[in-house]
Amino acid sequence: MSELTTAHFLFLSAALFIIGMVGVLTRRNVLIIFMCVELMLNAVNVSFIGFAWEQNALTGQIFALFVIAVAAAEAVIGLGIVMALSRRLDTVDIDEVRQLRE
Amino acid sequence: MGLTAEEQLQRNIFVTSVDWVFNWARRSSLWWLQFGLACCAIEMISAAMPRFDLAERFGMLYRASPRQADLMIVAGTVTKKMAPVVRQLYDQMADPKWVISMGSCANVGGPFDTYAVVQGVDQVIPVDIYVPGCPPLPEALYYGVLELQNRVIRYDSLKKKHGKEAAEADRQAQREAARAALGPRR
Amino acid sequence: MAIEVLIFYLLAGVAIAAAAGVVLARNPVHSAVSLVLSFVNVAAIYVMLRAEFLAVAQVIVYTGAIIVLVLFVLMLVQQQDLPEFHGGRPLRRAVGFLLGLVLLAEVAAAILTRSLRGAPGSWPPEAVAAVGGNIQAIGRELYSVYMLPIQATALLLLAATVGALFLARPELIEERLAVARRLFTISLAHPRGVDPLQPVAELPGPHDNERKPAGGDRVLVMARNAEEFTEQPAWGEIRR
Amino acid sequence: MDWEPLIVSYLFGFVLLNVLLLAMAYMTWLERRLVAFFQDRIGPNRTGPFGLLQPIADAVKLISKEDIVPANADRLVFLVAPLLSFVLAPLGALVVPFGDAVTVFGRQVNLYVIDINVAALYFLAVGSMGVYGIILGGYASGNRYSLLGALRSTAQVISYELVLGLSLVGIFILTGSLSLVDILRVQQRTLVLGGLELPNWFLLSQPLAFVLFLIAAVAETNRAPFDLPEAETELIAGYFTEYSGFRFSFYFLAEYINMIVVSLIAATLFLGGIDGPFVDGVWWLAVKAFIFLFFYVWLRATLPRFRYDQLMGLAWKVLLPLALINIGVTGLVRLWGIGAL
Repeated sequence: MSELTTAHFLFLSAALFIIGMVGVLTRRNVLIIFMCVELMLNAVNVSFIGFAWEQNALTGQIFALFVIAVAAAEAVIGLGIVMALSRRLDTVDIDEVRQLRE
Repeated sequence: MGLTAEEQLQRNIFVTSVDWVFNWARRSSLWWLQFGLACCAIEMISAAMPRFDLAERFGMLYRASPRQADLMIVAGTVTKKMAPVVRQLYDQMADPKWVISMGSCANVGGPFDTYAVVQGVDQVIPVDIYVPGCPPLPEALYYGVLELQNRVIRYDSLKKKHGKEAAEADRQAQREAARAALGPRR
Repeated sequence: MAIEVLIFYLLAGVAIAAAAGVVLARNPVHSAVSLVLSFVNVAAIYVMLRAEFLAVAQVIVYTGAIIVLVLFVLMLVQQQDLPEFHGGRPLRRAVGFLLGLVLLAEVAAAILTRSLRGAPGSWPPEAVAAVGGNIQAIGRELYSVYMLPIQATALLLLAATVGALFLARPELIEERLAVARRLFTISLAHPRGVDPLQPVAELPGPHDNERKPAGGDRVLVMARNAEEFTEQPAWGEIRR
Repeated sequence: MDWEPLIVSYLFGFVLLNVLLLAMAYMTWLERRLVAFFQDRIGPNRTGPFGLLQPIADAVKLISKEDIVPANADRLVFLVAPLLSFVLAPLGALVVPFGDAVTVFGRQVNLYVIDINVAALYFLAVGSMGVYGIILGGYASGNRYSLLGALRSTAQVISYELVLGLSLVGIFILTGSLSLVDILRVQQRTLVLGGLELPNWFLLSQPLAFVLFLIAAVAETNRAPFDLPEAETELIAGYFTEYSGFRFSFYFLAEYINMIVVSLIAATLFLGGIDGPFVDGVWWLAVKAFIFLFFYVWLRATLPRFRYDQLMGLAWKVLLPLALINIGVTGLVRLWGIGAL
């Protein structure tokens, strides 16, 4: 382990992704779930760029760029939904939202 | 002279010169709280306006937040309803802090010897300088600020270090001296 | 150990710790701050991976826009009681952490046994330097090979903007449409003058014109013919 | 690994930071004097000759004041937020080129800290990070006024960040590079316009972008007339209402350093930086940055504060479309081969 290899970046990516996933599974606040989704998208970006670095290609970087663009779109819509939710139901707890549906 | 060992220790050259620098800085940038109660406030404002330029020339700025102010100019009648607010604003200011009581109403209650008016703001907060007048001219406030600067340069931050009681006692002594200088109350 | 590896461990360690902070913090604002820390560290790692443009884009888009928006929304919804992490549902927490551990083990196994296939790409560092740098290389690639995807992304962003507008203020759209309709309708005799944003007033009924003006009123009366005009001047006293 | 350029960069950055701090101190003095003259007053003149010791007195006093943490504050965030603001403020100046390479002790030393090929974007990124000090400080104070100031600041900075970035795109199109050193080199050429020899400053080829940048930069640094986050008539002191002593001074420092950094960047991007008549050099940059700083003070002394909806409307309905039009026109000009600019 005396120099950087792709395994380093893949482990970082995996760790970030799994932390984000655990957050989505365990937390109840919609905004924190949203942040965890961003974390997962970011983890995917790390592995894209790591592969691009290993393979001397730009494809990974360009896909990461697209992921960032999609994340921005998702942020806009997601936060709009959160605002509408908190205005209509006065809560940002996803469990309560589900109970109201039933 | 008759100094005790502790006093001599306090008055060594280093401590006094550092103190002097701090006090000079405090004197030169007395930021005052934007706070007026009655007609005296108009004179206070005009003291800050171009003709007198009290505020900026001595490095005084007005701050709207009490947290960033050093000087509170109580300009006007302090009613009993306003007294808690005045006290709270004074408590919110960060140490070291000074108070100028401006005008007869703030000094002794002025013409309003009634159930609704606090007879002197020094019943609520400690006052350093009393500016007489009804309302005082801007020149009078000007003179009060200069007197306060002379007092600030003598501010003993070591007394503050000895605890809140010592600081409060110091303030009380200053208040008594000011009261004595003001003469008997009516 | 090379200095790069040390720097990488530092950055990655902080990034992972901050990511854990996102999940574990009770206060959502603390979560957002940890997320910012994590993203900035990941951006620094991008710089190590010769992706300077991505690093800056990450900082601008994620930390500069998305997390700021999240904080904005957090402060707007802060009034209600936010759901607590440590209140109830221990089963789900346990299952979540367990699933995370299982997935971590699987992915670790996959990474450690993976082998590289396929030819290396066409942008070695020398080629990137030859066109002027990372940003120029990305530009060349993006606007030649990936022309269609970037158009699609642009459309996606546009759709997201419109969607957000609908989500935020559904009634606003109708208002705007009404205003636009009025703006593009040319009216020679607009009752409220030239300001199109004012609501259209009721047109005066026929009896308003026939109302007899009291003496001394300065009223505007349309004349039907010349005689009437001399009798009743448009502006001024009414002579009787 | 070659350590020498790294150490030289660090040393230069250290010197730069100190120069910025000194400039910031005297910027406060200058602002108070200038605003006083604009308002027919005298301004600080009692502290030292011409009041020149005033910034030092202010700094010493603020250091010696009590440091209050409110009872219902979010303590950790409250303590860290001003530091964040202060640390991020001077980072933008790292990419400003202060001149060509000079030889010191027989060594070639570049007069900039770093030359990265995404320098302009880096400046924008640091600027967008700077808003965190404001948001977190306002949130952590546990005070309504602070929270409102933070909310206003968030919306304002996001909107104007966009305009700031888009106003620079025209320059990127014309130079084909995002490095400030490259942009400076392009501006050091001579523009021949019908027999008239002009410096190739982007002020001449991008006047609309210059105006947009100027407006957006004033809003980005939260200065009058866009100082809604700290509007003292409505919000006491906005996001730093609860800050006292040296933590307040960090916000103060950050605001003025931001102004100076934005002025330096604007001078480099639009006014040709170190390029000037007679001898090129850092003094031209200083003169141009001073013009911008004077403009800031002038605006503050002249214009009343915007209403909040006017502020947002200006950004989204006027400045943003203008910036897009500017990009479109510049792109077309570049495409049709009048690329000599």
